[in-house]
Amino acid sequence: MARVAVQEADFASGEEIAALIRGRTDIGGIGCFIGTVRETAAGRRLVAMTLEHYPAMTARALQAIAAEAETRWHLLGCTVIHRVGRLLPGENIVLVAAAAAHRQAALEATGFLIDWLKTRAPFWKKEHFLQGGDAWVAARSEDEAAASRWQTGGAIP
Amino acid sequence: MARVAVQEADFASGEEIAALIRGRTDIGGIGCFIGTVRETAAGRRLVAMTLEHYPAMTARALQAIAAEAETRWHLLGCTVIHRVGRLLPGENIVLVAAAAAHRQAALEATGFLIDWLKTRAPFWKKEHFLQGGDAWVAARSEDEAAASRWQTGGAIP
Amino acid sequence: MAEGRTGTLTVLYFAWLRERTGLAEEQVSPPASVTTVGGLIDWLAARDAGHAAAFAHQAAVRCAVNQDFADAATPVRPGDEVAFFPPVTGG
Amino acid sequence: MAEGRTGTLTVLYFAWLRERTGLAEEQVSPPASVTTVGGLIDWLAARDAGHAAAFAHQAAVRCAVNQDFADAATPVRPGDEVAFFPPVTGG
Repeated sequence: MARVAVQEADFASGEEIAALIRGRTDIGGIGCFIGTVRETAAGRRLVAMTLEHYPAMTARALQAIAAEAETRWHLLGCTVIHRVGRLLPGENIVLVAAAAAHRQAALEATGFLIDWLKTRAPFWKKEHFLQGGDAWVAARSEDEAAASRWQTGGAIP
Repeated sequence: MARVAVQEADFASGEEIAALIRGRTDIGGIGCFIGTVRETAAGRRLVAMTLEHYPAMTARALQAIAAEAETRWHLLGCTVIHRVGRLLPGENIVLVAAAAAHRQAALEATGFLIDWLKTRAPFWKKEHFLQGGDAWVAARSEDEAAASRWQTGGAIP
Repeated sequence: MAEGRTGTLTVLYFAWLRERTGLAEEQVSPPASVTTVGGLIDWLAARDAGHAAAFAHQAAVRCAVNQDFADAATPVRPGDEVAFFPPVTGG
Repeated sequence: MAEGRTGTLTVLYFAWLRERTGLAEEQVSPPASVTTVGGLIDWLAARDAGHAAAFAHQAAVRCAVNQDFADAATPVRPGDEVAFFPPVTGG
């Protein structure tokens, strides 16, 4: 069963990775991705970003995404943590991690988790600009394309 | 300039990831892979594994692999740490991490780093079996195939 | 009326749909002729300028019914929780 | 002789090549006719049973000259460090 969390507080990447391995000797590799707030968006400087979500749906969506990864890649552990609220440049936004017997499964599952999360979990980012004003981030067609790679089931190229 | 280390001591994954982000606001994502010792190899239980290397060549080889990743994916940070000596099941063997402005670059570079390390860095594993005896691990053709994906330069599918 | 009470839906708005409607959540009782998400959108958009603005570009609006992604053809029934929001941008 | 001294190569063995030769490192002075890795292997393999065993399956032997991967055609010169080892298995 995956560990899934939505929280305002920061997370400790090392602790999350260590928790996947602790007490186990069947894991050969752990893939991990951590997303962080960039200070510049399309040439404009940010002072902060606000992450809004749909609480009743978010945990379910993340569990579904993690369960799909666990099944497809026979994962031995899976963690998805997403922060919400106001975040400053350089801060952590999201962590996904996948433990498997072999590295290819761990790394593919990691890519899948973040691609699907970006297109299937109900989070919305608002950017607050240094020059004043703010704007909701528009969805990127590249993210849809990245997620669509995983549509056909099974492993990928 | 990448951080490259070959050491007997364990590493702290969280500290390594945090060091890539610390004080920076231009990073959008960090990909990471950690390899660990599995207790079972081809159906035989291990009590330990010994990692031998070629010291005069190892650091150079890892620097070359990291430099290649930094150039291909315009990385904003890169870490490669490989342990040597006697390691027990469940222990860390290797950590590779890549920081980039966007997640695709970070994740692709992470896959590249571990694939190339597995085929181009002078390390050799010996497995020590619970039932007695030991054996050098044979190179896997899958590893060569995985590494050959990156031969043509540029990004991949 | 019993029918009026059972006809109540919870509607949630997120991100710029929340800002345009001025509402995070509302309870609505559309007429019995509203049976799908698409019908609900048309009915909501006719309520006031804020709702009209929120649904002006339906191609940019996504929906969930009872926390599952849905589309214009998805049925809506009394008691459902229907959420409207832009394409997601987390991660 | 000056020529004898400058003709010295350092040869390193790793993993099962180290075990079969019984040596981690040796200084060797092959004849001037040995000018490539391939020539060096043939000369080393003829030295004793351990070396012969180490080089019995040359397809399974990899090489580096002065810490760069090399092959049978790579030149070797006096003063070089030549390492022999199996295909790498780290990571």
